[in-house]
Order: sequence, then C-alpha cells, then structure tokens
Amino acid sequence: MTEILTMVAQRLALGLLTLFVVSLIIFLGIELLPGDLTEAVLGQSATPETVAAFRRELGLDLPPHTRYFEWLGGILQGDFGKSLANQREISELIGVRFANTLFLAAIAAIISVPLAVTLGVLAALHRNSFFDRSVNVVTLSSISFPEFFVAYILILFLAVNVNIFPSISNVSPDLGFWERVYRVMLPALTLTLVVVAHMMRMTRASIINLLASPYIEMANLKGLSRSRIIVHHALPNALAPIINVIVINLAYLVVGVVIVEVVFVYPGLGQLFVDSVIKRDVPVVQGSCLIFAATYILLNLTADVLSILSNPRLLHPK
Amino acid sequence: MTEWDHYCKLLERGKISRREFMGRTAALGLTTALATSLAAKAARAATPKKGGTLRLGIGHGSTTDTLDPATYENLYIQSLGGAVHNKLTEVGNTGDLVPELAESWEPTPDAKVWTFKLRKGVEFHNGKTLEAADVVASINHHRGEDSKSAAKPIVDPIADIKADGKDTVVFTMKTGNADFPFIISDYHLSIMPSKDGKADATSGIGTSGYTIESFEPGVRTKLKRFPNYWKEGRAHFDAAEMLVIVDVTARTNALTTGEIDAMDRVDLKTAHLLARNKNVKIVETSGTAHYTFAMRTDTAPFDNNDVRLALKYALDREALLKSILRGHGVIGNDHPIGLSNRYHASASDLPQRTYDVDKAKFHLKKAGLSNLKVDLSAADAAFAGAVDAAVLYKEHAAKAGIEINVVREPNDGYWSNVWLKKPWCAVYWGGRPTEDWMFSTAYAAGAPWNDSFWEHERFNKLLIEARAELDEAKRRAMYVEMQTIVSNEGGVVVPMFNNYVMGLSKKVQHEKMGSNWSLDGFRAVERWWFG
Amino acid sequence: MSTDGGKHEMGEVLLEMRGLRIEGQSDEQWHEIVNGIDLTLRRGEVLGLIGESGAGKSTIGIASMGFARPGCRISGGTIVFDGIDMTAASEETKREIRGSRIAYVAQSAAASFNPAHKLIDQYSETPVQHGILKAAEAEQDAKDLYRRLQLPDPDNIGYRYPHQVSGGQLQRAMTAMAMACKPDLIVFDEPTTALDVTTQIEVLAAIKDVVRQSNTAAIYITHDLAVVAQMADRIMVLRYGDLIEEGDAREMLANPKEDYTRQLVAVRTYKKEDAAAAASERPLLDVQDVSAAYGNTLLVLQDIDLQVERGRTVAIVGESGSGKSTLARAITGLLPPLKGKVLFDGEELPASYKARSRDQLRHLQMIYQMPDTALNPRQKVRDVIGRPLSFYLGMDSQAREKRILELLDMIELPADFADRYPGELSGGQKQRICIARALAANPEVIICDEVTSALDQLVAEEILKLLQRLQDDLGVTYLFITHDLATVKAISDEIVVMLQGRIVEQGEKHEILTPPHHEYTELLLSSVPEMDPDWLDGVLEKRKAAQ
Amino acid sequence: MKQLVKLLKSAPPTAIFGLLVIVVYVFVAFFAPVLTPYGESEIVGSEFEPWGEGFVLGTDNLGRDMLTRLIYGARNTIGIAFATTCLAFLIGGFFGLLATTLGGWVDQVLARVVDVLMAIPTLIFALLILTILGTSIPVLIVVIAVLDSTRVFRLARAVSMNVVVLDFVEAARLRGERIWWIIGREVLPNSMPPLVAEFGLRFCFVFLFISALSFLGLGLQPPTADWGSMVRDNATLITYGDITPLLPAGAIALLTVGVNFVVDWFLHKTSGLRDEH
Repeated sequence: MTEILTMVAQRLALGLLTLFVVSLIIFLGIELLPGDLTEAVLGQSATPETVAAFRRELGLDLPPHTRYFEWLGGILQGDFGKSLANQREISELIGVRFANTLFLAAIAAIISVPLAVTLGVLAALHRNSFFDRSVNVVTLSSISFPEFFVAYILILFLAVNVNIFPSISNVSPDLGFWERVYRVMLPALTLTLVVVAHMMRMTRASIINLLASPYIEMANLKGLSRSRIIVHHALPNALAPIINVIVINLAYLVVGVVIVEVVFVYPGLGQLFVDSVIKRDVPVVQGSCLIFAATYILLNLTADVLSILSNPRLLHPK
Repeated sequence: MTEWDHYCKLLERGKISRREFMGRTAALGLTTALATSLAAKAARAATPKKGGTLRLGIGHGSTTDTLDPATYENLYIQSLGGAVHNKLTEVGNTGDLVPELAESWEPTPDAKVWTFKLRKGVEFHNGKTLEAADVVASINHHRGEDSKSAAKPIVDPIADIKADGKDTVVFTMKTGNADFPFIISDYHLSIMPSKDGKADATSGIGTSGYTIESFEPGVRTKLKRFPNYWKEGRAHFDAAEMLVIVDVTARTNALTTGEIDAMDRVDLKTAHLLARNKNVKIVETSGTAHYTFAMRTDTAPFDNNDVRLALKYALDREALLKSILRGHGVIGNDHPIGLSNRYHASASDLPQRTYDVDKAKFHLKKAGLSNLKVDLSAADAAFAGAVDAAVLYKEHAAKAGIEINVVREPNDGYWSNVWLKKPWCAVYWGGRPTEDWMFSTAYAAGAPWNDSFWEHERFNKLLIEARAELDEAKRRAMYVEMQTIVSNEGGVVVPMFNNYVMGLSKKVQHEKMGSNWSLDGFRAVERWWFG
Repeated sequence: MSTDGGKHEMGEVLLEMRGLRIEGQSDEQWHEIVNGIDLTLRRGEVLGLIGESGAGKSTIGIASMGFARPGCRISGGTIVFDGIDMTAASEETKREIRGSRIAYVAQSAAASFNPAHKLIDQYSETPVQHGILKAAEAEQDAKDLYRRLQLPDPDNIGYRYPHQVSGGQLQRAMTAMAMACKPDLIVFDEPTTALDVTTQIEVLAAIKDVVRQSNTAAIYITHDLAVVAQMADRIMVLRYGDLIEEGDAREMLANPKEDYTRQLVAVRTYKKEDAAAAASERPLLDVQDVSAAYGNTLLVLQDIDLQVERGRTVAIVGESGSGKSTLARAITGLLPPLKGKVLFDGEELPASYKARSRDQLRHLQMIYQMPDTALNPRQKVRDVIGRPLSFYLGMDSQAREKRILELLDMIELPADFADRYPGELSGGQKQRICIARALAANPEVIICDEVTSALDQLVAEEILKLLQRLQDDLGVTYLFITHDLATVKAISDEIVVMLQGRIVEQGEKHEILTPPHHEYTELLLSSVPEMDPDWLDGVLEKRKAAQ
Repeated sequence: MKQLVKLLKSAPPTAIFGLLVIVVYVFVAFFAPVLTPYGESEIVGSEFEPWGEGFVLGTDNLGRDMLTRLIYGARNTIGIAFATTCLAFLIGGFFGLLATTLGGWVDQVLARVVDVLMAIPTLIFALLILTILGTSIPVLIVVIAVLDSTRVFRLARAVSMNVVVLDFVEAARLRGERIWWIIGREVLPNSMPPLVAEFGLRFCFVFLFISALSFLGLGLQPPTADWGSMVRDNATLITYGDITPLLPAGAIALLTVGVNFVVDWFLHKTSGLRDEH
C-alpha cells in the first residue's frame, strides 16, 4: 500500500512539473498570437490611444516575463487571477463551466461505460456470432462518422422530426437535476456513440486476448460455463487495459468536446477556452488549460492506481 | 375631429411616419416631449399584450463579453445593452430621433452648445433617481486620456460636459454639429448610475424596462421586467432570455423546434427553406450596414481617380448581391449613405452605377493604362463571404482587362494588420444613422478611420457647413452633393448594403422594425410582444 | 503403482480411445497432428505418454476430456469415458465431466492458475460450480489436501495469490485442485518440466504419493523417460502423432523394441572424454572478484572468481536464481559489474560492452537459450550469418558468400538454407544458425547460455555433439551455462557450481562428479532422475534416513 | 501475385469490402480531374439544385456541382490525411524506437515531453497553433502530424519495448552495431505489424480531425473542397430534412469503415499467426 502512495506522490509531483511546462507553453503560444485582448475586443473601433489606454489598464504593457511570473505567483498562492476581458474571478468563471463539462461527461460516461463493457463482454462471449459481428460493424461505423455529423443526425431524428429532446442544451444553474439530465441527453448520446466503440472493442479484444491463456484453458477443463469463464476468469485479468481505455475516453469526454458544445450550445469549458483564445484572454486560457491538463494527468494516475488495485500481483507483492 | 386627432389616426394607421408626425405636430405648437408621448399613446392603441418570456437566439457573443458599454463589441452584447440601458435620445423604429432620457434639447444657433433637459423621476434598477451627474459620468466614461472605450472617437468632438442643476446637461462641442442628438443615441453612450462622478459601468444597472437577473457571458442573460419603468407602451414581456447560439444550424434548429422565439442572422443560403416553416416568419430590415472595398488614395495606382472609376465600373453589383447576400440586401452606389438615411441621394439625384466594361476600359485608357494589375486583400473577418466576393470581383474585372489578385489575409488581426494598412481591402461598416456621422468617421480628411486616406477640399468644406446647417432643404442639397462627390471621386467601392435578416416565431408581434441595427435597432426585448 | 510391481487392483476399462484423429490448423489449412491412436486405460492405472514436442501427447491427453485446443479439432475416432462417448456428447455433458470426473494438471502452474484469484477459491470453484460441495466444505477439503501434499502452512497457504507461492508449491496446489472432486482420472501434462531438479523431485514424490493413496487413474505426459519411469505402470511412446511402442514400463525400459525408443533410453549416455588441461601461462578468460546487481538491490553475483583456459569447456551449473546467467551478462559487459574485473587474454576488458573495441567484442560471442528470439525473424539466414562477416571482418560480398556456405557446411546444413527465414526452420536448425553466427566472428570464446534447454533431447544431443566437434576442429573455448547436469556431464571439462550468486564448488569434471561432493552438489546430483523405476523411492528413502 | 489472390480469397467479406472502398477512393482521388464533370470550384448552376440530370447529386450552397466537390474533396482530404499520417509516423515512430533502443535518460526525457504534449487537449493545441501560423496546407499537415505523433510515439515505444529485450537485439548490441542499424534493421522490422495497423486507424483519426478543424473553421481554406467544411457549409439543410450535407460525412464514414475493416483483418491475421505456433 505504501508503494502505491509513494507512486501517487511521485506522479503528482511529476504532474505539477508537467502543469508548469504546459502553462509556459500556452503562455508563449498566446504571446505568439497576433494581436492581444485589447485589439480583439476593440476590433474595428480600435484606435492607437484607446488600445494603449486599455493595455495600461490591464497591465498588458508590461514585458511578458513579468506578466508570466506575476501570474505564476498568483497560482502558487491559489489565485487564478481575473479574466482580462471582464474582470471576473477565473476560479469562479471556470468553476461553473467546468462543473457543466463534468456533468455532461458524467452523464455520457454513465451511459457509455456500462454499455461498452456489457457489449464487449457479450461480444467476447458470443464471438464470431451474428451478434458479435453486428456489434462490431455498428460500433466501427459509429466512430467513423465525424462527431458533428452524429450530432446533427441525432438532432434531425430526435429533435426536429420527433421532438423528444431539445435541440440545444442550454442548461443554467437554476435547473433541477432531472431537467438538466433531460437537456443534455442529445449531447450525451452523441458522445456515447463516439466513445462506446473504442471501449467496447478494447473490452472484447482484451478478453479474447486472454482466452488463449493457460488459466482459461484450465477453467475450461474444470468444466466451468462459458459465461463464468468470461466474467470470472477473463474479465478480472483484462481490467487493466479496459480501465486504461475507459480512462482515455473519460479524458476525452472532459477535454475533447468542443465541437459537441458548439453544436448543442452547451456552456462547457471548451467554449470558454475557444472564446478566450480568440480574445487572447491569457489568464482564462491558462486556467482552462491547466484544468484540462490536470484532468488528463489525474485520470491517467487514476487509471494506473486502478490497474494496480485490480492486479493482485501488484497489490499483494510477495 | 381636430387636426391633432387626424395626425394621430394617420400615425396609427401607419400612413405617416413618426418623423412626419413629429414635424407636423410641432407645427401645431406642441413640444417635442408631448408629441412623443402622444405618439407612444397612438402606438399603444394599435396593440400589445403583456406577458410571456421572450427567448432570443443571437448568433454572436463571447465568454469575454462584459457589461461595460465601453467594450460592447458584438451583436449579442449590443442587443443586451439595448435591453438594459436607455440613452439620452433614441433612434425610433422609423429611423427618426425621439427623446428618451432627455425630454428635450436645444442647440445654440451655431449648433456648438447643446442643452439637454432630462426626464424627471426616472429610476435606475437599483432605485437611484436619474440626475444630470449620472449623464455626465456616463459620457465621461468614454472620454479622456485613459479611455479604453470603443466610443472614444464618437465623443471626441465634445469639448466639455457640464451638469446644470439636477435635470440639465450642457454639452459644448469643439465645432458645431447639428446631428449631435443623433450621435448621443449611440449604443455605447448608455446612461448608467454614478457615484462621485464615476459611472458604474460593470454592474449592468440601467434605466430600461428590464433588469438583469443573471448574466453568463457567452451563454445567456436572463432579464426581468423592471416594474418602475418610466416609458409607457414598452416592455411587454414579463421576462426575456437572450441566448448565445453561435452555430447557425443550432440557432435554426432551436427556432424550428421552438426552443427560442426569435433569432438573428438567419443563414442566407437556406432562408427560403426556413420561410416555408409554418411557425416561422422571416423579417428583414435594410439599414446602414454595408460592405466596401477601400482603396488607399494616397498610394499608386489608386491615387488616380480614373483608375478608381475604372474599378468601380468593373464590378457587377447585382451579381455580388445575388451570390454573396442571396438578394438579402440592396446594391450600393459607391457611397456609404443607405436608403434608411434621411438624405439618401435618390436615383434622380445620383444615377446608379452599373457594371460597364466599356466605361471601365475608357477610364483605364484615360488613366493612361491599357491594363491594370492590383492586389485586393480580403478575409472573412471583414464580412462573411468577403473572400468569395473578392473572387467574383476578380472575374468581373477581368473582362475589363483588369487583373485583380485576391490576397487571402488571415482572419485574426485583420483589423489591426490589414485594414488601414493594405492598399486595397475588404471592409465592413455597421453604418451610422446620420450622414455627417458616417462621413466624418470614414471620409473626412484626417479622420482616424478614413480607410481610403481620401482628401477632397470641396467635400470637407461641405461636411463642416452641413454639420452646423439647421435648414433642412439646404442640408439635403449639401449631402446629396457630398454623396455625388464620394461616388464619383472617392476611394471606396461600395457594392452593397446588407439586410438584417431575422427569423421570428409567428407568435412574436412587432411594429415596423427599426432598421438602424439588427433586432429592431437592438430594442427587440423592449419593443416586441407575443400576440 | 508400478514400483509395487502392479500388485494393486486394475479395474475395468475407464477410458478407451479408438482410432483417434486430431487436426490442427495452420495457414488456413487443416492437417493431422494425431493419426489414429488407440488407447485403453483402466481404473487405478497410470499410463505414461512420452514423446518429443510435436508428438501429440498433450493433445491426446486433453482429448480424453473431449476437449481440443483452439485451432485444433477432433476429426475422427471415438473417445469413450466410462461409457460416455466424449466425441458425441453435448457440451453440457462434457462440461459436467470435466473437472469433476476428469481433472487436468497443467505444465506451468504459474500460468494455469488465474492470477486474479486466491488459490483456495480456485480450488473450491470446481466442486462448488459442479454442485458437489458447499464452499466451506470445499475449503476444509483443500486444507486437508494441502497437508497431504506437504505444502507448508496448509491452513493459510490457500489464501495467497498464485504469484505469492513458489513454483513447486504451485504445482502441488494444482494437483490438489485436480483432486478436489475426487475424479476418476487425472491428466498430468508435464507437471514438473518447468521446475528445477531439486524441486522436481519433491513434486514427483507428492504426486506419486497422492495418486497412489486415492487410487485414481492417471495419464502422465512427459518428454522425460526418466520421469515417466517413476510414475507409470504402462508407457506409450509417441512420435509425430503416431504410436511407436506401447508396453509395461519396466519392460520397455529394460528392453526397448523400437529404434526410437532405444534412442530415447540412450539419450543421457553421451559423454565427453576427459581431457587434461593444457598448462598455459595465463587463462584466456579471467574473471576476478566480480560482484554485480540489478539496480541498487541485492547482489546477484558475489565475489566470483573464474578462469577459463583456452580450448576448454567450463560448465557453470546452478538452478534458477543462482546467478549463472547474470555472470554471462557481467562477462559480456551487458551488466557492468559493481566491482571486480574481467580479463581477456591478460588484457582487462572495459566493464561495459559499449566501451569495448570491435575486436574485443568479436572475441566473445554468445549463443542464447531460445533460438526463436535469438534470430531476427525478418532476416534471412544469409543476412544473419553474413552480418558479422562484413561487420567484423570487412568481407566483400563474394568472400562473404563463400564463407556463409562454409559455415553452413560446418553446422551441417545444406547451402540453400541461406535463403530461408528463421520461421521456416526447426528449433534445432535455428540453434545451428545461432552457432554459425557466433562462429562467423572467428571468436576465441563462445558463451553458451542454456543452449539446449529449449530443445528436444535428441536434438539437444546433436547440438552438443556439433559443439564438441567444432571445438575439436577450431579449438574454440566454451563457457557453458546450464541447469541440466546431463548436459554438464556430456560436454564439460571443468564444472563450476553456483548457488545464490556464489560459487560453491569448482574444479575438473571428474573431481566434481566423484564423491565426496559439496552438500549442494550432492543434492543436485542426486535429484537428477534416472531411468531406474525404483530411483525415486530409493532417493527418498535415502534422504529420509539421512535426516 | 498468386499469393495476393490467395490472400484476398481468404479475406472475410468485411475486409474485401474495405479494400474495395479504399481502392475506389484512391482511384477517384488520383483521377479526380478526369472523373469530374466540372471544375473544383466552378459555379455551374444555381444554389441547392436538386439531384437530377445535369447534377447527379445536385449543387451546393454556391451552385457548385456536389459530385465534383465530393470527388475533389476525396483528393484533397485523403491526400492531406495521408501526408499527415506519414509524417506523424516518421516523427513518432522514429522517436519511439529511439527511446526504447537507447533507453535511460533519453527515454525518460522523450516520455516526459510527450506527456506534456498529451496533457494539452489536441483540438485545443491545434486551435492555438493554427491560429498562430494560419491554416495553409503545409502548416495544417505539420501541426496535426506533430500532435498525432505523440500517440504514435507511445505505440511505437510500447511495441518496440517488447522487441528491444529480445535476444537478437542484444546480440546486435554485443556485436557493437550502431544505434541506427539496430533501430532500422532489428527493431523496426519487428515492430511493424501493430504500427501498420495503427497507421490505418490514425489515418482515419487524422481524417476526422481535419473534418473537426474544418468544422471549427480552421481547416482547409475555401474554395478548396474538403469534406469537413462541405458538411459545415451545408449543415443547415439538415434542419429541412435534406441529406445533401450528409454526403461528405457519409464519404468520410465510408472510408473510415473501410480502413477499419481492413485493419481489423490485418490485425487478426498478424496476431493469428502468432497464436498458432
């Protein structure tokens, strides 16, 4: 157990380093972008004087390294700073958006993970059957369509033709839980279609991969039923790769859904990020990027910890 | 029936415009203020039911939006400003100026000093009563050294603002300007409550019919009717929700599935299909917004007016209108004054310029050139379809022996790196409600946004004279002449004026829609109602 | 059992196979791997199936359960188990028989126990799933059996995971698992092959004991005639899916009828002539006081001193974990030692191979245990052998081609093998190619790391003979690392015995092999199975007496 | 040739279908100018003409022939996706093999760098870089390739990790071979099958990724036909039940399905051989 804790601590430290580098890269990236917030906000109405005054007010006239270290100093004290554009506290601004993103990801995950694992197990159980082949073809096809296409199709069928779900998922903080769930159904289904294939195929492949193992042959020769062999003997040993692919997909559900957010007008972190890049709102971009990166790092760490927990060899060393 | 009643009836039936109404009732000796309230009364007679929640889907808006009018930069936040704030004056739905927070105004004869009398008993959303100091602070918010306001150039001509008592504000201009009451109606110049001479720009408190219940930048704003609103016959909805829906498909879907009641920026390509929906109506207004191709007249070869004319003749405006705007607009005549402007030069005053290859060749020859090769910079940041428009221009001009090389510029930083820098580029103008405003912004010598770097002695003289001219007929003549000069000698090709095309649920009712801006002059929330 | 001279009751026929044919699939085609075998097994009888790899012995063994491995199918013949036709029975029927009436003990217990579950849970699974016992009863049974199989701490060992238990113990736990439902028949599939000799003897004893007590019938599959001699009443010798010879165990060992059987019986008899060391000024390879470790953990090698004279064969023998392979890595520089040095022909070699010159590298060549992984499957034999020629000796293509043919001739392979890929060769042929590759460099010393342990015995013997002939012809020096004492006896001039990273004994072969031995050497030597069917009982008795 | 025929005969119907799709696409992409009735961005009719005689699949939002655009879209999108994937494999594969073959700190440093890159969401990273550098085709290819190479790196590293420990690699090291020889001759050829399979999958992902970028307005610039922006340009039609915008998306999907089928088969074949001993 202490070994796991040591590993977690090491990985967290490494993660902090990664976050630091990420913040540096993003900062430099935005510095390289043509123009800054003032020009982006003032647009066509910019005049040299107003731009200069605006920059003075926001401190954008300071040299880049000064701004970066000021920002970094703030972060180290837990202060994400304020949005340049609207002076809102970034922790607050991102907080709401991130909660939305997590909510959508959670709903999508609640639908897709059990579905994918069940389908994967069933496909492995009845491999090469008609069921297996059709699940394979259907899931393969579903990842072959661009996300926005899946989204539009779902809108066409479930919102325009038959008005079951709303075509836009404009959730607001005052909505009740179930109303929220109802509103995010279409994006959640879209994401489900996008991620299920990957997880299902991995579940199936990892299980089938193990079917050649001696202990599966042993289980067969012990006269166990097919389903018991798959569920009791293959699945526990296939957990590590399955957890891994689930976590990768969860990470995707959190960080990779900009397009779904755009199509369904869902107020998630992705939209905030894109807007902030366009407007060069550096602290917000930095903040959201750190959140994304931290999510990725933490999820990966979770996957590794879960893999250890699911593996007696690592959990109970000799 | 008195003559007064007669005018009221005419107004009700829409037989005369509000402007005419005002003009004629003024002749009867009524004060502007009384006339306005009567006009409002007449309008009310035609109508509206109270109640309901209007849900507007707006195809703009960003998470970086702020409530500070100084930084209003997109249609969403501008529409929100229109719903939350009043200005001193308002451009009415028929295009003429009506009093808003100012009850009346009075210029000195040289139009240099303007005295505005404020409406009494107007209450801010936070309970504060409107005073002259608030007005001074609100306008000063955009002035001065440290102003970061996009409206700074607009308020630059103001030399001084003073409160004279609680209800009077005196503006002293650097030069006389007959259009100042129009200028003061600009959406940036919202009147906000002040404290110690500082306007409270960030809390979104105004004097309008709706208070902000919640504001999530880039997502939505929830508005609630302000019970103490001073204006009568306005603010019919109990509440309103303004949604940011940038993706046009999502916006259209939301409208057809009843998620929203109205949307702006209808996809022009499919507007005809949307119109077939039995629950939806398409409404469009033609305003002052227009597209231009600005040439730097201080740079060869555009310093030669014959070259400019050749280029002006070498463009098929009808074709551009058809393929870029799908007909949702009006062709331009190489000057920036639109049909909805008061002194628009009619076809009899100034003939419409047409696609004429021979004339283009003639001017080219006159310029001493047998052929011409020029770069045209464009990006869709200038206006949607700018690159396509440039490509079409290239094809049209080729027939006149002019070779246009379309340079695709990056969208990012277009306004800082291309506009006012490259010799010839595509530009978008939201337009201005008055001729003077438009001309002084982009055509007067030395103006910061004079993107053709154009100087014309007679034009500049006329501009200053007309500005202070209070005689209607003389003013009209002057502006027509100026339009003629710009059209024939200016450095800007104006191919077309674009319409504001909106999709409304059929249950949404409205009067004639203001055309100065999108969504009923940004006043949809205050003006519309459910039938 | 056989050692009692077949005195106990042989019951009625339990299992009968007639004309059994099994096909396997490769390259999308089916071809026969068992060609019509007849087999009869009575209750209480132990039948030994013996043969080299590819003989089909495992396949026949599990076919008794009506089971064919993936990619195989039973294509003909009948298998009747206690009146039930296993070829015609439904899956359900077969499933009911498997585990409860016929049980299986696999070659590698480490791989055949599910790593995700505790031993005792896997034990209980069979009786519980077959509805024979309740979980608690099954656990109690398990502990009893563990005790009978002499597992340490029998009450608690079951609550460990497979990886927490040593190989020998696992194999016994698996035997226990097979006995869980008191089956009529147990199929033992090379249950001791993966074990060290000293462990093997314990496991053999345990299995023999428990089978004898419960009077179950058993099929005992192995490639090792000496092992099967200890266990079986009757022996069937198989080759390429055909039955070669069948008969009573003692009789067959005493009088093998077929040539092939005779070869198998004779396999451990090859022995190199003793040769005295030629006196020389300095050893060709001199390992001085070397200690090594992986990472910063425990020392795997401690204070190793070793000298190898030119033209001699030094065998390093030890069980797994003794550090013998690590020693090879330390010498070649793959694992730079922590202290000590390695001298070649009097000249100190840099610790890491990276720092060694091309010539220094050339002098020391290595042959690996697994010919499958030692050859790049994407390179033709010509490229494999040719590379050292051009790399070390700078040969042009003509000279190289000539030399390749010479080398192929030396390793007794035809010239057209140059165009083959390793995948098209048998294990023994691959190992020959590895030898040719080593020879191509004209080395002084060849380190042979368990070069025969992945090969069948007859093939291994051929390889040993080849190596010996090459040494006679070329005078090359061998450092021979092995766990197999038969190999040691066969090829070495000198023997070094290693245990836990240290050398416990070293000297000329005859010195080491003649008593008195070092305690550990004694244990090693006495644990090597012999063809005598009474060997096991004899050794055990002797050991008991010694205690 | 005979082997090829034999191979194809043994292929399952899905794989045959996939191969067929790929062959047709490549053919179409190659001969686009010959096959198309009109020019790539030629306006030949009015907007949104229905399917019929003159225009088999109707016209698009600007009155360009849909079929023509589709075919050119294949050429552009496939070409770019292919170039990108190749580059991604060159970069990712090279560094992945280098990391495992050299091991030690090189491996550590490379793995950390890739960790950092992967911690930044791909789409967002692409957004940032493309905004800085603009969306010309070479930039697009390089940016996506670099981002994608992190995934390739991981795979190449994981695969070659199992190869570098094999004895023949050790033998080559002990022989004193240079690192390039070991990577090129010993490690790479034995890491190929999973990499080839991954190539097919990554190709599809790049494809979808370009579509996503186009959808966000960061893909190829008009009037170059590409499938992603074609969908976006015409997406509003879906609201009215018109399937024209689905054609390019369908084209994307068809190819992806085809490639996936072939990859599946390929993986089955290569791993199948391993199973049989």
